[in-house]
This record gives sequence, C-alpha cells and structure tokens, in this order.
Amino acid sequence: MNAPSVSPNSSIADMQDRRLLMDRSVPGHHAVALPEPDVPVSDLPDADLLRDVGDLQLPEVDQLEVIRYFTLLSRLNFSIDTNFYPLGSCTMKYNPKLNDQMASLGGFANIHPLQDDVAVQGALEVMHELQKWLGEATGLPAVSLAPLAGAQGEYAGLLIARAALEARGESHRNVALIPDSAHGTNPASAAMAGLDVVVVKTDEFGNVDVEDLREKADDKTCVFMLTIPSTLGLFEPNIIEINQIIHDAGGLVYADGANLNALLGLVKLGDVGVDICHSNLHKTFSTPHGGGGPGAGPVMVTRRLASFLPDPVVVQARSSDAGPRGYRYRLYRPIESIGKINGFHGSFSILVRAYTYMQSLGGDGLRSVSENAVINANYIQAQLRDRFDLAVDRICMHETVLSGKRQADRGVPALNIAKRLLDYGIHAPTMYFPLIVPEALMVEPTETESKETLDRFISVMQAIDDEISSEPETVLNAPHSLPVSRLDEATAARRPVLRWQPDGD
Amino acid sequence: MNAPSVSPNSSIADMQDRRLLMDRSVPGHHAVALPEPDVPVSDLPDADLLRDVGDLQLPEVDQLEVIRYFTLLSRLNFSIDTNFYPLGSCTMKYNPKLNDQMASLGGFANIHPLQDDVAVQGALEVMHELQKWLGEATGLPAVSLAPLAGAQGEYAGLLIARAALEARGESHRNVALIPDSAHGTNPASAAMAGLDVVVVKTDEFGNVDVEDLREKADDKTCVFMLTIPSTLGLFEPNIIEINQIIHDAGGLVYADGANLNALLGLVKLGDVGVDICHSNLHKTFSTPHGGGGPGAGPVMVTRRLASFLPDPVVVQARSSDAGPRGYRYRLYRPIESIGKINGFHGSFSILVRAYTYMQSLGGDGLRSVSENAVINANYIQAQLRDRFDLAVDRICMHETVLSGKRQADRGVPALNIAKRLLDYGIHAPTMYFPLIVPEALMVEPTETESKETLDRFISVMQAIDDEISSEPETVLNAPHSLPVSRLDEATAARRPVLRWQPDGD
Amino acid sequence: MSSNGISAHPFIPNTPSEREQMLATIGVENFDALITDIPEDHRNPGLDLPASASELEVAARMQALAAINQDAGSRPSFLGAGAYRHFIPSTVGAVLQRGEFVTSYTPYQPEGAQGTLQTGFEFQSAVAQIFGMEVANAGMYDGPTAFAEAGLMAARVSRRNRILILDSADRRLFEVADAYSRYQQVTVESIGLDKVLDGDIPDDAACIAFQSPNFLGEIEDARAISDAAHAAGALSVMHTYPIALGMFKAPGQCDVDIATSEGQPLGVPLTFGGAYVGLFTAKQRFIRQLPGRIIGETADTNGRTGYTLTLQTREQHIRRERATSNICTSTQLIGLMVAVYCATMGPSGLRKVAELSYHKAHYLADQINGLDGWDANPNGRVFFNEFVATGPVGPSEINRQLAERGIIGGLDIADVVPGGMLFCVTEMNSRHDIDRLVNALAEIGKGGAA
Amino acid sequence: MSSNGISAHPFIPNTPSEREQMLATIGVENFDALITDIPEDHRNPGLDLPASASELEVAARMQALAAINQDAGSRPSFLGAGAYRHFIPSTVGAVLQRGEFVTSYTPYQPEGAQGTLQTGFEFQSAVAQIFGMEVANAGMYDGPTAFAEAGLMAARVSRRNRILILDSADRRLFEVADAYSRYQQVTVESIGLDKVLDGDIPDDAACIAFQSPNFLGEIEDARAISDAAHAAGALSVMHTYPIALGMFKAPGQCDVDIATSEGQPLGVPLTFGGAYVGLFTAKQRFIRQLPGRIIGETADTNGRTGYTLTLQTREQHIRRERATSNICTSTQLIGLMVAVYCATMGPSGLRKVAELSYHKAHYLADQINGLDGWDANPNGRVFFNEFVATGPVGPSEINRQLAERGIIGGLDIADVVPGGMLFCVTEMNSRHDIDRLVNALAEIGKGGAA
Ligand SMILES: Cc1ncc(COP(=O)(O)O)c(C=O)c1O
Ligand SMILES: Cc1ncc(COP(=O)(O)O)c(C=O)c1O
Repeated sequence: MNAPSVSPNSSIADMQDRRLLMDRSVPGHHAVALPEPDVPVSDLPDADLLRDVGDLQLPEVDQLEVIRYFTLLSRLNFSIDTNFYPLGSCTMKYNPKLNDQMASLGGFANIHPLQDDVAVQGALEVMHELQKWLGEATGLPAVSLAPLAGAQGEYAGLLIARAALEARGESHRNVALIPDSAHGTNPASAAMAGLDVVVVKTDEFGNVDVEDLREKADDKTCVFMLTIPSTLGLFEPNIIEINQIIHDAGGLVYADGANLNALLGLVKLGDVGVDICHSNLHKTFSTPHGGGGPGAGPVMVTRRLASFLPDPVVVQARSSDAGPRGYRYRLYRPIESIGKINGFHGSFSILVRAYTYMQSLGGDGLRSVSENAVINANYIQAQLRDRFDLAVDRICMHETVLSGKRQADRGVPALNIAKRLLDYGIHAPTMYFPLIVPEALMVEPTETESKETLDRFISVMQAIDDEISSEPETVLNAPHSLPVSRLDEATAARRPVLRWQPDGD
Repeated sequence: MNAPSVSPNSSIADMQDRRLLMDRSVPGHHAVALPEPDVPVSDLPDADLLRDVGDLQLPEVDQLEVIRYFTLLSRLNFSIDTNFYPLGSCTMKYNPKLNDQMASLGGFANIHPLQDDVAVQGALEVMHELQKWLGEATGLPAVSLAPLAGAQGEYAGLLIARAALEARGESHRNVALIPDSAHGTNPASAAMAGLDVVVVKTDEFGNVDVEDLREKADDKTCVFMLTIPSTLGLFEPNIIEINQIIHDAGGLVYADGANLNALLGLVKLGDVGVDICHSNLHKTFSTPHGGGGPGAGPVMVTRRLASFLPDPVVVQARSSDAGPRGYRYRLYRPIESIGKINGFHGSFSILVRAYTYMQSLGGDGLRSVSENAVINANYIQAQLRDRFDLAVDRICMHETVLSGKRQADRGVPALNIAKRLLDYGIHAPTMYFPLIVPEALMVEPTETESKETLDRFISVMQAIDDEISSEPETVLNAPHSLPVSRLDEATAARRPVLRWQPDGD
Repeated sequence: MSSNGISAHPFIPNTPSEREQMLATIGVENFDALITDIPEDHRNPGLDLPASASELEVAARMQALAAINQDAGSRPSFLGAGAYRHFIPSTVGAVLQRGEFVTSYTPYQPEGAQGTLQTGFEFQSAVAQIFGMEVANAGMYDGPTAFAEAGLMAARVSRRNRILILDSADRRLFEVADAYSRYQQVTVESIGLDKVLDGDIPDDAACIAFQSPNFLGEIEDARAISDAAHAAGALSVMHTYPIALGMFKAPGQCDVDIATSEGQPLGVPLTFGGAYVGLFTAKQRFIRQLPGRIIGETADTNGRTGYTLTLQTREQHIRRERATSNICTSTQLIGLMVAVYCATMGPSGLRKVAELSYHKAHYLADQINGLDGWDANPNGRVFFNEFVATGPVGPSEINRQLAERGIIGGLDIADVVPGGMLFCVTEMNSRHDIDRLVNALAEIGKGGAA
Repeated sequence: MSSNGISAHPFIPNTPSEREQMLATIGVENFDALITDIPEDHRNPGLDLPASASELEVAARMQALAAINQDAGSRPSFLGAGAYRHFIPSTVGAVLQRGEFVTSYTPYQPEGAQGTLQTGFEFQSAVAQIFGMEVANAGMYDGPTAFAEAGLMAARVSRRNRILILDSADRRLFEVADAYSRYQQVTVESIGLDKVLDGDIPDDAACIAFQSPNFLGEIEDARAISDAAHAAGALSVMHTYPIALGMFKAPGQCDVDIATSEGQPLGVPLTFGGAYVGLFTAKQRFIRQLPGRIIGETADTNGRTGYTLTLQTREQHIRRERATSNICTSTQLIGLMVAVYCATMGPSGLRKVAELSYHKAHYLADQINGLDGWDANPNGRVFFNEFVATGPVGPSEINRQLAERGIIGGLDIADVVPGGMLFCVTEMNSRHDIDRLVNALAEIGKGGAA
C-alpha cells in the first residue's frame, strides 16, 4: 500500500482509511477465539444440507482492527453527545447515561421473553409502572407498550380504531382524515390499515381548516389523525371543536403524540377528546435514537377501547402465592385484542430507559420538560424572526418552522443553509418538512440545551445569512469541513450498490 | 457570545469550543441531583470549623454539558483505539476490551480492601494466580503485586536489595550501577533508595561495556540495574558473564522488566542470574495506559529473597473451615518485609485486566506475543535501514532505535519528523531516548499491529524523508492538521498556569 | 404566575433567571402566555406522578427491580424458540458505548452521518453474505415483522393475495403476519408440507412462506419448497435462524426469493424480547419493492467514496400512503451490534458457534433419550440446536422443579406437541450445565425430591 | 524450525505466511535466528502455563471468581478507613468508556494529547479548589504515597530531616511514609497533639504532618497545628478526606503548606483498594519542589490556548537521580474520573454529599448510643462520617454475625481502641440499612441468634 499524499493542510479526515472491512480482510486473521467442544461430537447431517466452508465471505480481521475501525467510524457522526442537533420533529434531546446503564443491568439484559412470569416480576413491574405513567401523562389510561416505534404505534392505533368500529358494526368506515402537514408515517400507516387517505387542509394560521374538516367528516370516517402539536410546532386551538366534529360523524380521534414533549403537564390528550394516541419514547422520553432506532411507540387509549389493545399488556393480578405483596404482575392478552404486532413484548431495553428517565424527572420535572422546550423554541423564533420568515407568525410550542424564502430569493435554498450549519458543528434542522411550507427549516432545540447553546445557534444562523450576501459560494458548496463533501444521491439510487462486492467499487 | 468566523476550509477542530468548565459555569446549573436526608438532621459543628457555602468554586454545568465537553475532548487524543502508536519503550499494544469489562464486574469493582479475607476469595484467587503466572514467566517465583507502577516496582526491588544485604550485614553497600542507556526512573529510584548512582558505559554494539562494569563492581555495589532488553531494543549477549561479575562482587542483579514483552517464553530472567525484577503490567500484559496510568509494577524475586517482599503477598493457606477445596487465600506480610509501599494491595483493577489477558493467551500465546513483537520490530528496521541510520546495526528485539542524523544533517531534527507523523495519523515514536543515541527515534510496533499497518508506517516514514528533501518547511512546521499547532512549552514552564483562575484567559 | 415545574434540573439547564430573560426576549410576561392556544379548561391539569428522584435513588430502585428477575446470565437456560442466548464478544459492547453511534438520528444529512451509514452498509453486506442473498436492507423492527413484511412484499411483487405459511412455523409468525395484512386485501393461511411438495398450491398464492429450522428446530427442505412455490408461480419466503446458516445451506443457495430472520442471535442480548432487529434479504430484482431503509454506496463531489440512504422513493416520508412500508425509526443501533458481531466472528467464528450449538444440542438429546420414559426428537428429523422432548411428567411441573434447582428449562409446548417441551442448546451451555439438566430430569422423572 | 507459539490469535494478527514473508524481508531463515543473543542454554525454556482460552471461557471463569466475592454494591456496608463507598454519578462511567482516554499514553506529544491534557488541567483546577490550595499536581499513585511524598517534599523545602506525624493518623500513613524515606536521611516519627499545641516541636522538624478527619474520624484543628508548625519553622502537611471538604474548612483556609488525600472517594469505585489516585496540593511557592506530573496552560504558534506537561525538569526523565520523585506512569485515568465527578457534582453536590454523610453517620452514632452496653464516639469529639464504637461483644464476633445477616460491619480496631470498631456511613447508606445494622447490633449485643 502506498503512502497517501498529505498536503500540509489536509485534515486527519482526509487521511482516514475508509475501506470496508472486507477490503481489509486477510485469510487467517480473526478477532475472537471460540472454545473447542466439551461434549462428544455428533455426526453432521447429509452434506447436501450443509454449507461449504468457503461459502461464507465475512471479514477476517484481528480484534484491534475491529475496534479501531468502528471507533474511527463513530467519529464521522454528528450526535447529541458531540453536537447541538436541532432537528425538528425528532426531539434530539440529551439521553441520560443512567438510562443506558440501567438497561444493561444483568437482571434486565439477560432475561428471556418466554420465561415464566414469576421469574421476571421486576421486568413486568417496570412495564406496569410505565403503562401507568404514560396513561397519566396522556389522560388515556389503557396502554400497551408493544409497538416498536412511532409508526408501529400508529398502525396499532389504527387497527384498534378499525376493530372498535367493527365491533359496533361499522366496518365500512374506511377513511382516514389527515391534515396536509402530517408526517409521512400517518398516511403510510393508514394505507397499511386499509384506509383511504383524505387530506384535510391547514389554514393560514397553521390550524386545521375546520370548515374543510367538517365537510370531509362523514359516515365513511374511521379516524382523524391529528398531530398535536402539529408539525408546524403549533397547538391546535380548535381541538375541542374538531374532535367534536369527528365524534359527531361517528369516527375516532387519533393523536400522533410524537410531539408529546410539548404537552407534559400542560394538557392531557384524553381530556380534550382524543381516543387513541401513541408516544415516541425515543423522542419525548429521551431514549437514544441510535442512528435510526430502536425506538418504542406505546399506544394509549380510552378505557372504552382497552379491550382492543395489542398483545401484551401487563396487569397486576391478585395471587394467593404471590408473597407479602399479595399480587403478581403478568402478561395479558386483552379480550378483543388486535393481536400480536411483533414477536415479543415490545422494545424492553427502551422501556427500561424511558421509565428510568421518567423517575428522574417525576411529575413536576416532566412539566418542566415541556415548559422549557416551549420557551427555548420561542426564544429562537423571537431572535431569528428578523432574518428568516416564519411559516406562521405566532407563538409556537416546542419547535419553530422557519422558511428560507428570503434566502432562496437571494439564491441559496434551505438545503444549503442546512449543509452550511454542519460546517459550524451544528446539525441541520429538518429540511423541507412540513411539505406545506416552502423552504422549510424546522428547528427544535429541546429543553436540554442551555441558553448559551441557543445563543450560539442564533448567531451562527445570522452569520450564514450574512454569508449568503457576502460569499454565497461558501454556502452553496457547503459542507467544507466534513469527512465527505456533498454526496451524489442520484447516482446512488439509479445504480444501487447495496453491499460490499469482491470487485469493489 | 459571537459566532466564530469559519472560513470555508476551517476544520471542525477550529470551531471547537475549548473553554474550561469554569468558563461555562452558570450559577444554578447542575449535572446531578442528590437525595434529601432520610434521617433526622443533626446539629452542625461550630461554624468556624465549616466552610462557607460560596467558598467552593467548582463548575456549575448541566449534565449534557459534562458529557459533551468530555466526549469532544476525548477526540483530541491519539490513542491505540484510533491510531498506530509506535512509542518505543511504552508498548502501546491493543488493550482487549474484555479485560476492561471483567474489571468492572460488580464482584470486583465493589469490594472494599479491608473486607475479611473470607469475603473476597475470588479477588484473592485472581491475585494468587497472577503471582504464579508472573513467577513462571520470569523464573523468579516469589512475587508481590503491591507496586503501583514500574517505578514503584523498581523502588520496592531496591528496598528488597538493601534489606537483603543489610540482613547479611552489608548495609554499607550504597552504589547502584546503571548503564547510560537506562530509563530515568532507574537512577531516580536508586536515589530514593539512598544509593549513589554510578553510570556504566554502553559499547559500540549497544551492549554493556563489560570491562567498565568489571572495574566499577566492588564492595560498595548494592545492585546492578539492567534493562533487558535494553532501551536500545537489544538483548544483552553477555548477560551471564555480567551477572556473574555482580554476584562475584557481592551485589545483586536487578532487571528492569519494562520490556518483558520481548522475552516471554524465549528466556526467563531468573535462569540467567537475575535476582529481582519488576514487570509493567501496563506494557507487557496489555492493561491500558489511560493517558498516564494507572499501571501496576509487580516485583518478582528469587525464593531466597521472598521474605523481603512488600506487604502484601497472597498465600494459599490450608484451613479446616475452608469448604470443599480445603484451603483459603489470604493476604500475608512476609516476615522480613520491606513494609507497605502504598495504601492497600496494589492496582487491583489493573491486576484483573492482566490476569484476564494472560488467560486469553495462555503459555503458547504469551510466547507468540514476544515472537511477533520481535518480528514486527525487525521488519520495520529492515525496511527503513536504507533511509534512516540505526542506533546499532544488528538484529533487534521488540523495538528498533533509529537515528535521524542524516535527516538532521538535511536540516530537520528528529522532533520534526515526530510531529510530522502526527499529521499522518500516526503517533510519534519516542524521541531523543535513549540519551546516548543522537536524534533517536525509538520505534516499538508491538505484536498487535498487522503487517499492513507496519507497511503503511514504513511508507509514511519514507514519504516524510522525501518531504525533508522536497518541502522541508512542511516538516519543520508540523503538525498542521491537529487541534493545536506546536505549543510553547518554554513559556508554560517559565510562567506556570496550573489551574483555572477567574481572571484567566 | 409561577409554574408547577421545577426550576432547574440536571437535564434542564434553564434557571429561573434565564427563563425570565428568555421570556422577556420573546416578549411575554410569563410562561402561561405561551400556551394560550390550549383550551383554558384543560390547561395545567397537573400530573399525578411521584416527584423527581435523584440519580442515587433511581439507580437503587432499578437495581432492586433488576435483581428480582431470574437472570439467564447467571443460571443455565435451555429456552430458545425465537430468542437465543448466544455468546456476545466483548467488541460489541465496546463499540456500542460510542455516544456518536448511540445519540445520532437517522442519517438524513449523510455528510454528517458517515459513521452510521458505513456501519449500516457493513451490516447489509454481512447479512446478505450470511443469507447468501443478493441484497439486504438496513434492518426491520424484529424477525416476525420482517417475515410479515416479506409476505406483503411477495403479494406486491406477485400481484397475488394469498400468503401461505407452512404449518411448522412458529405461531408468532402467523399472528404477526395476520396483524400486518388484516386490512390489506391479503389473506394469511396455513398449509402443510405434503401439499406443497405435491404441488397442491392454489394459483393465487403469492408465496409459500416457511421457517427453517422450523418451530420445532427441524431443518426444512428449502430447495424443494422453493421449487414447488416457483412451479406454482409463487415466491418462496424463508424465515431462518442466522446462526444455523453458519453450517446449513443458506436461503440464497436454495433459490429462495425473500429470506428473513430475527437478528438477535447475532450479538444482541436477550433483554426480555427487545429491542431486536429483523433481517430482511431478497433477490436483487426486487429492490424497489423492499420495505425499510436501505443504504447505498456513492461518491462525493471530490470522488471520495461515501454512503447515503438510497431508494428513498419507496419510503413513507416521500411516497406517503403509497410507500412500501410505514417504517421510519427502525433498529439501526441493533444492526450495528450485528455488524460488529459479524466482523468479530468472521466466517470461522460463525461456523464454530453453529457447530458447537449443534453438537451440544445433540449431546443433550442423546442424554435425554438415555433416560427412562423420555423421548427426544421423536420425529427423528434433522435438527439444529432445538428439539422436542416428552417425558414422564408434564412440562409445567418439570419446569417448576427445574426452577427450584436454579435451571431455566425448555419451553412448554404441550399445546402443540402433547406433553412436549422444546429444548434449546447453544455454545453457552457447558457440558456441566447440560449434565446438571439431565440429572435433574432423571430425578424429576423418578418423582425425586426437588 | 517451527516455533512453540500459536499461529494467529485475535490479539496477534500475523499469520504463518505473513511471518514467512516478514522473516524473508528481514533476511533470516527462521525466527530463532532473531534471538541468538539469548544464551543458548537458556533459550526457549517453555512456559508451564495453561493453554490459551477463548473469550467465552475466560469471561465465564472471571465472572465466577467475581461472583464469590461479597460485593459491597449489593449489601449494606459500614467499612471506611481510607476507602469509601460514595455515590458515583453515571457521567463518570460514560466518560471512562472513551477509548481515546483509556488507550493513550502519557501526553508526551501535547499536540496529539489535548484531551488528556485539558482534562488533567480540569483535575488540577478542581482539586486545588476543593483543597482551597494554590496548586495541585496531576495526581499521585494513591493517598498514602501522596502523603509520604509530601513529607519528603517538606524535608527538601525546609532542608530539615525529621517528619513528625500526629499519632492520630492512620497507621498505613506511617508505614508508607517510613518505606518512602527509609534510606533518605530522613526520619519518620510520631508526635502527640498536646506536644504540638504546646510548641514542643524539635527545631529540626521538617513538618508536622497530620490527618483530618483523623483515623478515628475526628476533625483536627488544622489551623492551630499549622500555626504551631510554622512557629517552629516547620511546614504543615495535612492529609484529608476530600468529601469532608464539602463542608469542613479546607487546608488552604488553615494555612496548610502541603495537603494530600486519597482521591478515591471522588468518583472511583472501591475495587479492592486500587487503582486509586493520590491528590497532592501545595502553596504556589513550592511548585518547583512538587513530585509527579504537572500540566500547564500555554498557547500554540497561532495563539490558541493549549495544555502541556510542564515543569518537567523536576522529573526523572530529565533530572534522573536528582528528580523530585521517581514517578513516571501515574494515575491519569483515575484523575479523569475525579475530574468528571467534580464537574458533575459541582459545589452544591459536593456539599450535599458531605452533609448527607455527616447526618447519617450522626444518626447511626445516636442510635448506637441508645443501645445497651454500646458507646459511640466515646471521646465526644467532632467527627465527620466515621466514629469509634464499643459494645458488649468483641468486634470480630460482631462482624462475623453481621456478615451472616448480609451486612458488612465496621473495621475491627481493637488493636488501637480496646474493643473498638470504626463505623463509616455515607450517602449510600439508607436509613433502612442503618436501622437494620442497629437492630442487628442490638440482637448481637443481647446474644440473640444470628
Ligand atoms: C410527527 C411524527 N409522527 C410520527 C413519527 C414516526 O415515528 P417513528 O419514527 O418512531 O416511527 C415521527 C418521527 O419520525 C414524527 O415526527
Ligand atoms: C525501560 C523502562 N523502565 C521503567 C519504566 C517506568 O515504568 P512506569 O512508567 O510504570 O513507572 C519505563 C516506562 O516508562 C520504561 O520504559
């Protein structure tokens, strides 16, 4: 291998060897030793059932290479632990280390999902308590922790709606009303649940267009899917009226609770007429995003809908042989359950984290989460409104949607502002979402960032706005200081290379 | 705070906020909550014994700030996990992650050093086994694990030598003979042990000058301190004769075993006449260096000297109530012990790692460690000898000492070669040591690096040698791509700033 | 008006004075002015939850809860059936501690997420290799949902609407496939192996889906099933156990069209059933029908290789109600564990783990067959590391008595095989532990005291 | 000739064919040609050690060894006396997992070690603050060696050669001071408090060294002792307990010249006594006599702030036999734990931990005093979180019976105080645990059954 050429100013990133593991493979290298059998060896089955030894092309590398490779790759990421990450709708808040440490305790990490209930009472207590806390936080007391992410929570919720309507003999209701500002998972989940999606308009204030809704709500309506606060970061002021319209039409109200972090202790969804909601524990309850999961998307419903919840829920059962407490926790399949939507009981390791988090904050602390999430977003909005258009000019909740229209008019679209932020060590806001806002930059600071960090973000946004006037090329060609420059995504999709291949790239 | 200016080519490192924690402090921020007392509160003692609440100026920061600050700082380091680190004499080899994981098991991490022996039999077994393994590896069967680093092992060894000679009525022996190539800790430890240091010359082949030694060994000689292999990376071919000279003069032979990683299974120190040695577990036995410790420097001696070992050693004692095994381990103070050289029983967390490591390798694996450490060093030496002078032109052991004389003649001293390597993502070799080699660059690749990594190092060294001809300024001003450029060490020493101060910069 | 919240917290830096400053900048008098959109009657309902607790207290409580679980890390276990206790090398935990992996989002800004993307590409490469399949996606929620989505994909690809699942598959697979297709004009039905091999397959079958090793641990003839499916114009969908592929023929070697699996055995702890990762592989020609995230290789403007999410037009954030799946947040971090596992084990490691599991399971079966009144693997079929056994005492009683001896027994499957238990053995079961189990079974069989 | 070694190992990548290639490049036929300097008779002696073991086996063995220790993490403990079970916040473990901190060397190349250096500077800053002292070094091996080196430093500074240690100090401190000064023309002697306060101090005393809280947990009058030392032309050296400084006056507030301590209570687990870190602080004017590493702030050629090892001319690698100490490898990583601990606790956290320990210890003392035949803190002196108690039964019997009840009792100090035990209480002891101890002591006192 030749020495790479290094100019005096090349960065360490330029020097970094990014070859894939298979391109580092040397026959005979290996990263771990395994024991020899301590039992008599049995006959192997017929050779035609077996794989040839040479068949399996996995990397052959030593242990140091494994550690060094993955360690260096980790450093190419932006992350909460290293960067301010105001990615709207995604709630990139600090993930307390205690939560990870608790999830890795042997008594949680090494229990099998099919062990007898009596052998896992600690785990079931975690789940039962978490159900209670989520029920209290949303005002929807019947809870299943089964869904593995927000989108699965939506799907579970929609199955519940369909089942409940079916139970009242209204299986013909096959329409989901969904505002145009909704997240993509809402219509996708609706489609999976066999519902036709009918889009409801958003008015100039960012609210649901009540008249449009009133027109569209009818005897085909199965559910209205309301994201609250909306993806514009706004609380729906007409929520009571809206929910009434849906209920009057015989439908159910589903709340996408991905943004529940704005509402804790400020309002309960069940109190304002919501029938079903999910919550993303990996957002509101601060479990780490892991570069794209795992998450957990528990589903909460009114008591009336409890019997339809997915399998399992955890119940506290009186039991004669349950020791001094007199009760025991057990897994339970609700009588009209929509069934199993995944293999076992949910993302248990994520549930442990969320429950740990909620204990650290308690009721008052959870309210503080929302208060400060809202204050921080409004603070940024107030400081940037002279430079950037607002999607809607009003007090926001936990996030503010800016529009880069003025900047686009000066020749620099939102995408480039986002990329330029990366140069400053700040992750980009969510771009071009919600779809109804031109040049959208959706900024969610979260409550875990300090005022000083917000001030730095504000001044960097101002600096970029200045650069757009003074040196637009700098912004247009960003990022400049990252491990790679702008990537060719079009070719990637046109000629997909989806795995290592011996003939390499 | 103003937005930093970012040129299109500034690196993330330039952007990084390096302020100290106190400069980030905001009154009222805090990173962890503590419980309220669950007992009745007692009276506090007299106010004049107490500290004012405002007295303690520690950082007030939130938890995310703690994590982000230390995470980002970590990334400013070169380390084994991220870089090839051929730092001679320091044995920067891969530190297996299993070792760290075993050391953090609750049964090891949470035991108190003053618990009753019966309550800590597992810990004592680890220590007893490790003593045995180290005794076998060195041929010096009596072992104490107490010393907390190599230098403390040296000091313990010298105290043993003095005590043993005193016990034979020869307390007047107060000279330590030390080769001029020795590591600085040798003379420093000798001085602490009240010994006068007499330097022994090294001959043109890098060996101890036997005639010089013969002249200097006399009835004042307490010990001869031999580093083996020497800091030139050479095995002393006259070791038998040398040790005989010392023994004949009535002195003892102390081997600095910091380089034991070259000898495992190839030769035992006890077999060639060594009386006392230490081993750096943080080198040969792969416990992590931690940016400068903790280490462990067990001391090994002949059976004859066992009774002088520092307190404690672990012994296996028959015991009637010791359960099915019939014996129990206990801590023991040897009868003529030099006493306690530190608070408790040694760097236990490091001992656990070393013992884990030794089990992973076993006897044959330990021999392979040395074989491959030697092969790798000689391979580099063979590939670079046409470009760089060798300190001594001969087969080396685990490390090779290059001399940058030819490069210095072309205007670039060894220091700058070292700094330039950093630009290539490779840690510098040890510079200007041993002191007897001009422009020394001491290269120790270790056995854990692959041939491919060695080849890259070789080609980078060649590239730098080329740069010295083609663009010497690039080398002279290195490093270019690190978080800081050359630091002003002179001013640091002249006007020391040793802690954060409120008026600080 | 003062809030009900607390003033500053380790996770919420703002102090009261900072809040005041910020509210002033916003231009409101107090916090309540920010939430006037919330209907007044329902504003500030209060939360009937305990007060915030210190880290010391929370840790103590969680440790106490963990301690009352019967941890399979510290006692012999013979439970499998979809979640497996395999050896996890130290590298996995070490890499998983990197905050940069743990606390990043889905890689929407590829320039700032090359770590996640390149490791995800490694995951896809390793999974495709193990399955012998042409492509793998970046992971699904878990094994059963991967299987369910495979059925739906087969329906999309074949434009047929009956998903036929071999009756030897785990009931959980049926259930999840059912929940996933309930309203999709697709039916999920069970079919027997004989029918399949006899070619008795309806001509509107989208796929023949099967599990191998099946629920009882037996190896199905994947090639014959695939051939039969193809003959009927249907796809073949195989749900497998990736460790078994260390020694048994891979789906790609049996002309399987879509192959899925639970990824947990590849380096992920049991964790009471989650979070896991579903493995999803297919033939190249189906790539535009795949559900879930996919990572592709590309180049930057300077020609440097880099990685990015690709084929995103399949996904919900672009295609919305016409997406191939609703997946957004998936299981990237668990996929990373799998990637590190595969890199660490290499080809020889995976083979050895498979063979150790095989030999130890067969040793246990042999020992059980040596006991009075016991019958292990009664069908005599080829099995990997799980097998059915029946004994002189009912499974629930056996498990109760094993638990008293500190042993986690096999799965009670009396509802599937009368009197049956499903035993699972991996490289983690030492001979000593296996012998302890056998002795215990012998005692229990004799009605011996616990 | 073939070697006895193994051919490739997870930690040793070279394969036989790579070795062959490399040997050829070196120009030798075989490995043995590389070690001809080793006397032939003693070459290749073989190692009488077990064979290499797999990770799975090694982990299982180590877990088994760990499991037989009686872990103070899972049972109440009242043992202190130099090593303390304090709360360790989650941030410490999280930062400690960064491989870049763990696997780097002493920062000889400061440009590539700013992480280690800046965190070390934070350590020095925090330690100096807690001690109220002007400077701190980057850490010593442990508390007792820091104390011993403080005595030697006092001798260097004062050019006097008698180190006088107050007799209320831990015997370990005497022992280590003795071992450190044995051949240095310095003597270590014990002195009583009365003598010191009466000014009865020899005029060749280098220092009056004392421990406060002393071995029995009592607060000494640091100011009065320092004044007396200074009046006699000697230095004052104080060995302290850093948690106590969260509420009690700091050495720097009592005109102490050199102050040391065990750093373990600040975020480091008990770990059977090591690895720990010694804290070493002094007045500014002594900096060129300090032992150990010191980190200083400076600037790079572009004026950016950076950190570097400084005052290195004191050290062995430059000054050799005239160095202020032989320390080379020290305890940087443990110092990092301390730095993270201090950053996490902040001023209010440290205060709270101190007060919790104080109140809980006093609660226990009060409860013990309420028991028949027991006497806690018999001298009635001010104590922090440790105190002596005597009871109706001997300490060793009490501890045996406490162990049977799953409680780790106090230290048996019958050799110092007849019938005495030294109890230690920290914020980790819940009231419930304290009450359990008290009830157990009551029972044991009455000769109640275990
Ligand atoms: C508003 C909204 N709804 C739904 C989702 C889907 O949640 P998940 O990604 O967990 O499936 C998200 C997150 O991406 C979201 O922001
Ligand atoms: C040859 C030699 N001797 C002694 C030492 C001192 O060991 P330690 O740093 O553990 O005190 C070292 C390491 O620095 C060394 O390389």
